[in-house]
Amino acid sequence: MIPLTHYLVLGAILFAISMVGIFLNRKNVVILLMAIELLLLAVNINFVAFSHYLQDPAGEIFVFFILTVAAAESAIGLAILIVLFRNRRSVNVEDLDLLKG
Amino acid sequence: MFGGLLSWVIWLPILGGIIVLATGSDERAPLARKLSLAFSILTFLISIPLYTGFDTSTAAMQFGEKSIWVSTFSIYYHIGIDGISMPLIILTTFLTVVVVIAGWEVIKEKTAQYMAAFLIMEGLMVGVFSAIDAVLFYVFWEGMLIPMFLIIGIWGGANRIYATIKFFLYTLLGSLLMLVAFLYLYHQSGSFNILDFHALPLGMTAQTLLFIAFFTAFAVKVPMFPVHTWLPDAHVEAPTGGSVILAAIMLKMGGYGFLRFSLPILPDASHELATIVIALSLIAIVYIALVALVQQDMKKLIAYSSISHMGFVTLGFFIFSGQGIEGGMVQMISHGFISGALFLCVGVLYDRVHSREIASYGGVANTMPVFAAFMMLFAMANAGLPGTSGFVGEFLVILAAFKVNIWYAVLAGTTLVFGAAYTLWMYKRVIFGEVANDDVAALEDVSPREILFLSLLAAMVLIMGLWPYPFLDVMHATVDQLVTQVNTSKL
Amino acid sequence: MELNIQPILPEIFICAMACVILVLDLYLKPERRTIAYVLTVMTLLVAAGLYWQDFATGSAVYLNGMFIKDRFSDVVKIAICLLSLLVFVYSREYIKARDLFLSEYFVLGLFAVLGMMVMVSAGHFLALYLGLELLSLSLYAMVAFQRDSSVATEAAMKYFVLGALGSAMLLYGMSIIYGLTGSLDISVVRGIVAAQAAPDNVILVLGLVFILVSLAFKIGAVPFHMWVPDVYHGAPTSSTLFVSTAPKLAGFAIIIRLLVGGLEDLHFMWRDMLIVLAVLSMLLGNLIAIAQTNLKRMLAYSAISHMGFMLLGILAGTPNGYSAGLFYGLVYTFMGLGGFGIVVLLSRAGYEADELDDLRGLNQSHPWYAFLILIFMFSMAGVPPTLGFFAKLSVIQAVIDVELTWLAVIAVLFTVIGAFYYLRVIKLVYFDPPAVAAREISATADLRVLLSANAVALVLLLPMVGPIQEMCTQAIASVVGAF
Amino acid sequence: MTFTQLAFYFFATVLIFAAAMVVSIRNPVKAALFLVLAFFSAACVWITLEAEFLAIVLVLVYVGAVMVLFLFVVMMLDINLARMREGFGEYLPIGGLIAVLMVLEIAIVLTSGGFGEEQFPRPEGHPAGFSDTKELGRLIYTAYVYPFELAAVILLVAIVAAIALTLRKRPDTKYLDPARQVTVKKADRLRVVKMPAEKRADRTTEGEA
Amino acid sequence: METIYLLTPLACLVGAIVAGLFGKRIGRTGAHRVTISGVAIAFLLSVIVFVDVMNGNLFNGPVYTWAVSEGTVYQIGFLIDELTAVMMVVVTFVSFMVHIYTIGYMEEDPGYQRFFSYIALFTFSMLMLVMSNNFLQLFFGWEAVGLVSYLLIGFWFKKDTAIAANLKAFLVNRVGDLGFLLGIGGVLYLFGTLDYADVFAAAPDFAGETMPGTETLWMTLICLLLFVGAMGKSAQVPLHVWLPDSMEGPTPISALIHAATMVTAGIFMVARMSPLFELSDTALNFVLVIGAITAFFMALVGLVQNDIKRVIAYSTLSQLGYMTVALGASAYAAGIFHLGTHAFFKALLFLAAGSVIIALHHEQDMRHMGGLRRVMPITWITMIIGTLALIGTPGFSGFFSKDAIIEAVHYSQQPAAKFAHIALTAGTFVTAFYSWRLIFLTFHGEPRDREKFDHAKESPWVVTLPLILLAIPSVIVGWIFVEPMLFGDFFGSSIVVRPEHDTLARLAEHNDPGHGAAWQMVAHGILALPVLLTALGTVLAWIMYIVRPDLPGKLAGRFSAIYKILLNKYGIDEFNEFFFARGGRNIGNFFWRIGDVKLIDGIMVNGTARVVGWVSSVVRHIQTGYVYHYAFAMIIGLFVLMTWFLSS
Repeated sequence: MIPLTHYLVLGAILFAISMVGIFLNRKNVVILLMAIELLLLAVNINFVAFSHYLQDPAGEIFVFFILTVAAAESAIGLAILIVLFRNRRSVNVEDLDLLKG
Repeated sequence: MFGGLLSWVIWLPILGGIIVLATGSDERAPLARKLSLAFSILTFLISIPLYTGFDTSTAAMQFGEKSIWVSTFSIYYHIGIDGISMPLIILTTFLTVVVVIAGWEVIKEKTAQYMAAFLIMEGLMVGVFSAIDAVLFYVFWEGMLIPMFLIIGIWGGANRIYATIKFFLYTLLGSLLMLVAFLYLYHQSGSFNILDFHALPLGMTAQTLLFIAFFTAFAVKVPMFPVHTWLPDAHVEAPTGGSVILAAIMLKMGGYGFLRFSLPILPDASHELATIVIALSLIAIVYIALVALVQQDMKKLIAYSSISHMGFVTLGFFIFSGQGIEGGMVQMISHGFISGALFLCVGVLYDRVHSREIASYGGVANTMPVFAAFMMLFAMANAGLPGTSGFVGEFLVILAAFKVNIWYAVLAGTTLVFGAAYTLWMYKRVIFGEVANDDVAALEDVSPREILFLSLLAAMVLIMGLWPYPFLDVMHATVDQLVTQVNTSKL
Repeated sequence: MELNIQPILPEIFICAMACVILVLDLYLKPERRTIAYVLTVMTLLVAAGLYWQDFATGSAVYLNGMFIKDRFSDVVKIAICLLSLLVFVYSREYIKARDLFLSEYFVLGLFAVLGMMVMVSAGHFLALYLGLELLSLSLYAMVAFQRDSSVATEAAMKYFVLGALGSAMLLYGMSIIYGLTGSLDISVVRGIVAAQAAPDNVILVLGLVFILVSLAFKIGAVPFHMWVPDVYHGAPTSSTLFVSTAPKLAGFAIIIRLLVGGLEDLHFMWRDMLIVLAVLSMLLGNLIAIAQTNLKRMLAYSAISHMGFMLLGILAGTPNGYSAGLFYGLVYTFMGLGGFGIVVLLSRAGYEADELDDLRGLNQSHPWYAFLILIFMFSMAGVPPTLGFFAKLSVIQAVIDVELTWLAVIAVLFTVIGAFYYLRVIKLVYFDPPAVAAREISATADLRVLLSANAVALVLLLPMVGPIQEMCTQAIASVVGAF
Repeated sequence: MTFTQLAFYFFATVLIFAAAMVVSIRNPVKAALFLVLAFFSAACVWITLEAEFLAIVLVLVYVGAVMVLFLFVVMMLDINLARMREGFGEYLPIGGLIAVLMVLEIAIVLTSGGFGEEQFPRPEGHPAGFSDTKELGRLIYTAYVYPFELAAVILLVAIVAAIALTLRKRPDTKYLDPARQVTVKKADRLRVVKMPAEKRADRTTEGEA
Repeated sequence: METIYLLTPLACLVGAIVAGLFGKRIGRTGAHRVTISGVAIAFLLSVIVFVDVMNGNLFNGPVYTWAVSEGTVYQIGFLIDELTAVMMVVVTFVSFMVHIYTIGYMEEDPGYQRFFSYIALFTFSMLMLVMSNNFLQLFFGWEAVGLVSYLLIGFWFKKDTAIAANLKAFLVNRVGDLGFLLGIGGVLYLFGTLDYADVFAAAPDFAGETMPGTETLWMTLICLLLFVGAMGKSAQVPLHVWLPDSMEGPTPISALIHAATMVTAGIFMVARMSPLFELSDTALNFVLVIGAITAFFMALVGLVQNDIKRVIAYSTLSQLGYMTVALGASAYAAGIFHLGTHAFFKALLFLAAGSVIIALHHEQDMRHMGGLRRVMPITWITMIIGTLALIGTPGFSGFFSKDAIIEAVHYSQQPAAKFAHIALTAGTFVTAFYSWRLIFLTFHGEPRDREKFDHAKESPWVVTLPLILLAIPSVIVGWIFVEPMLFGDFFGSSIVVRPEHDTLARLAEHNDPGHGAAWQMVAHGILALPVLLTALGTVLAWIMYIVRPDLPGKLAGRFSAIYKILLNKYGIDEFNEFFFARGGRNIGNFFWRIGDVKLIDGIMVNGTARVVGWVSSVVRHIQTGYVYHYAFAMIIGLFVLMTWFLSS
């Protein structure tokens, strides 16, 4: 059977990929938002896996809420993105450099 | 909380300062001046009973007041005075009166703020000298920096900003380490009472570290070589009143701190590290005197002279004998008068010519003979001439140093030569000679107001020089106890 | 199952009022939008009153362990209400002048407050997470609220991306802890962790690191602070005021809930981590602040260093330390409020007074405001006689109490570095000649009065330090004593 | 290898691949589509964990709603694709290294024993007729009603925020207001202006000059 | 009597204060009246005290307690004994004379009142010094006279040379005072008290006490240190440099302070400390050597000086050397005796020189004088009397005291005595030569500056009267006091001499007691070497300055090297200027510019600030503004924390 750790490692890999994705992605804010969705997905995999192996529905409930929040979050994220685009005519991450130092 | 006499001496000037501040704009400057004078004189008057009612036979704290402040840390509003704090308090209240008079017409901008700063500072300084709770002490100690910071920064000279920030950061660095030391002692003793600190047994390592922390704070304040460089800058840039208070009282806090904290709390570390402190003191006396010799700026010269003179204080303290400590104490009080007076003298000249450069003067005696006479007295006092207060402390300290090591005495004694050299050389270049330029030719002799404050100080300088007995008498009991404490090992 | 909603009545009230305002807005003409503002302020006042009236004596758990009501939560919540209230009062003119005076702004603010309340009372990972998100999402929107501002939207975007990353880390940490303990209830977690706490329990360490990092992110501790300066700087000052004050307390509260309430048995681990974070925060915060020319940005770095100080209290790991941290948090938030309040005060329509040079020579024209700045700056620098000093005193005392004297020494050294830039502000205000001939201050009376009170309180409350600290101690005791 | 295992490893591989593509692909539209793939694979993985309801929700909510939103935004914004991947490779080594190290580290920790098969044996599957949905539904409305309400508030915040941020009245857009159109009166449109007759004298003088 | 003791100095002080503070109000006449009456009272009282002391009424008691520290009581008090009484009379008398003289001398000076105030203050200080019964008060007086000396040398404060000279005088004296103060420190350390009586009583018990870790006797150290003080005040080589320059002050001052009284304070002090000095042979030998060097070599410099006052100043130096040698030879009484006689005749010489100077309208260069005897007969005669006394013409007061010293040294057993004896004997020749040179150049020959000569006239009576009054004791005091002072028990217990040191006693053995010591000395001395050398010097001076006025120039040319050395005063001033004055300034500048400004301020303070600022400006670039860097920082932070805590 599939051991728990395999799920967890899957979650970890996903987590790492999306985290590094935020670092690597320098051109498009939209991809950043997608990476954030992936991050949450990684966490969700962990929760679902634990929930299953613990036979405790609390984990799944948590995932349920995370999904809700993630949806809300992406709504706000995209809203900000649009406002940003209106101001800058660009969604290039490298252009977000007015504030520094 | 505000019932006792001592509390009044602390809070009355602060209250007065706030009232003066409230008079606001410069149109009401005359009112601000009168109020300030009234408050300073009143404070001085109510501080006199501290002397007359002082019991010289005991080393215990007198005029004590105590009430709880922060219960979670057992911080108390706890004040009281003994033989080493009382003279300094009187000195403070006295000099504030002098400073208020001295700033009477000279300060034309933001008079109310200026006067208020001094009054508030007076209260805080008295607070420093009377606090028995370490946190209370610290609050006063640091709080005092603020008015002084502003005084130098607002009414100071051209380079005032550099000077005042340097002054502030220097002192802050020192005092924060002291704060750590307080907290450590609190951790050990469960109390912030300084007297409890005195009785606290401490190991050698702890003592040494604490000593370094305290030393940083006090050495900066005194100031001792090599952390003295803030002083010349601060003095040069400060307005006259600021220089007076700075030299006359704020420096004394370092010395006071040594007596109140380092020696009794850390006797073993004090003994262990005394050689270093003494070495630094002697460096201050000799090195700084030589530096003073070549200054072109009068205030800078007096500032360096202050450092050199304060070297005697620390030297005296770290000899651990009654004579040395009393000598140091007397030196502190006397230096309060003398350095204050000298700064006022420079101020008198500066107000007229707007230069502090020695080279801008020459032959002042021709146009200002009365002033020249006053300045001669103070210059001589600064050179430690017997019969003036400047001599007493140096004399006692040198005698005390001789008992420990003759070379200490020899090096300390060089001040007889160097002190005279830099002071009188300056005097010569400024006062003597032909009238050097039109500015000097146009000088008017001192006004009655200036005569007033100069004579007050001159009287003190002479009285203390000719009869230091009463000054010493009040501190005997306390110093005796202190000597016992510092010579009793805590290990 | 019986639902006892009585203890969460204030929260419900806030939520309901937010909805009311939202609906009301449909029928409000733009020029009468002040009603929304008044309602918001009233809501916060009433909420504070409700907490005050129902002040907890002990610690009780409601709603299946999701909601904790204790002294700590009530103290922090009242503080949050008051802070938010002040924020709205302070920023009224400011947002009016910038066409941000919309009901949505207040609604978002109220929801943020609600989120903080939930965080403060969270007894469950889920509640904590949701509260946090509620707060964060509102804040993202508030930062971006000035839609036509490039910097504000940029700040919001950065805040959003990094905030999401932070949340994800928190969730990841929670998932690990959940897997290990099988529970999301913090008090249950505490019990199980206590049994498993051992230095070689690497899984616990892993979970702890993730949680800690996210908490550090929320309060803006180095190296998870990067969002702070940009957000504080870029956001409209009204939002900066909001972001920089109450959420810090909420952040402190979740640290207490998670690290103290849940993972206190791992103190030996998180202590060292917090030491690293605290030292780095104090170092970088103070250091970089020196180089700033923008007041808001400078205050942002100063906030970072202050959070480092607050962490000192927490990392001590003693009730005394936590209460010192709480005290520090309370004092800091009020100081920070004043600091940004000054920017608001000096700003006018079309003029953002957030460059340090804008302060030049303020004493010449407005000695009283100069004096207020003086108090705020000295208080932030920790110079007595101000509350800021006592805040520093108590956290340093806390670390000395646990024999971390070297840390105390480092802390005071950084204080000296920090003092420099505070002094520079005072220097500009007092010593420099005015930059502009005449300076107008268009602030309304309420702002003037409250800001003055805010400043003066930092000095006049000195005799009250005892009772305030007592209150903090008791608040902490209700958390620590609950186990 | 059972079917479950096969399914898990397959979808896990797809998931990782899709995730990698999301963060690395040049075209954001494709990225969004890969994200859909990732979510779909994840949903499948969850089914192997008997989280059917969540799997369905994931597909419905994400693939159905969120991704559409994403695509919509991506399409709406005018993005210069040519510059999209500049500098990506430059940072790949360090990014990849960090990722690999972190995964290794987490993996070592997680497989160190705490989550081994002894502690966490594969549970028995749910009995037939067990409804994951029902179970979750029951909990959400009872034990988790407080978070549930909070989630509602969060969604409300999202709505408010999204509208407040993006809704704008373009000053340059022209609207028609039918209500005003129908209520219009003649008097509003027409104005009779009396003009004095111009004198020609001026011109004459001008002309003469 | 105690009231009298107190009144004596206070009379002067009151005069000084009144003249000083209210000088403008009371006017010139008022100022000199009040001060002169003060000094006159002091003189009268001193005489009363002297008589009283001669009758055996000694006094030792406190006036008030100055301070108490760590059990040590510091008091201000009076010790009235024979030594004190002599000094009081000498001081008040000379001072009195100078006061009167000043009325004339300073007639036109705008600082008239100030001057009177100063000299009255000086008299007060000097009295306090000599009347002291403890080291502290001694030091008080010591410094106070130094202060007044400083003020008076720089009296004409517009003159650059004057204000340079007074600073120099003060500083050089301060060097001596340093030693003196340390000596006091030693006394207090060793004896635990500063009271003369207690110290002297305990001295023999501590005679063998050595300093820890060395062979040196405490007593030697203390005496040497105290003597350093005396060297400064009494201008002994190498601390003599200030005295010639002090002639920048008005002439009455040169007479009073820099010849008669203050400079002899050192001699007085050592005599007073005789109970201590007697216990250290090392110290006595040191005293001998220093005194002998001063006596001879300073006299040589006097040969080539052209300034009339400077010649007398070098003569003073030389005579002080004589006195010092007397002390070294334990002939304290002879030293004090010479001090007294010297006070009279040297004051006389100075005042006479002053008379010449006013007559020539402040011309001091002898090369511009000559032939003045015709217009200033009184001055001429009194000056000749003074000169005769100075060179030790048998019968004049100077002869007795000086001869006694030379003889005493001759009898001294100290190793250094031989050298001292030679130096002193040779000195008599030089003394005679320069003294007569002065007289000849000034009063004899043809006027070298016609214009000045034509305006010259004899000084008014206020000037000449003191000359006459001083001339009298210059002649007669020797006769009166030689017997009791040198051979009798005049000083009683105030001077202590150990028997093996008692040179005067040995001298007395050679005199036939009972036949009048004075006559015997005259008879004895008239054919002795010193007198012969004096005569030789006189003759030589006569030849060179009256008979062959061209000779000096030729000699100077021939021995130009020696001449230059003498003219440059052995280059000591240059040495001091180079090493101490300039050296001090250079070191000061070095410390200041390198130590304070560069190292401490530049590197440590500002350097720290600059480094912090620099680091800050660099570190702020961590905040790049790029969100991926922020994310990276978080990731790295997470990664590092994770790795660190997982690995530990």
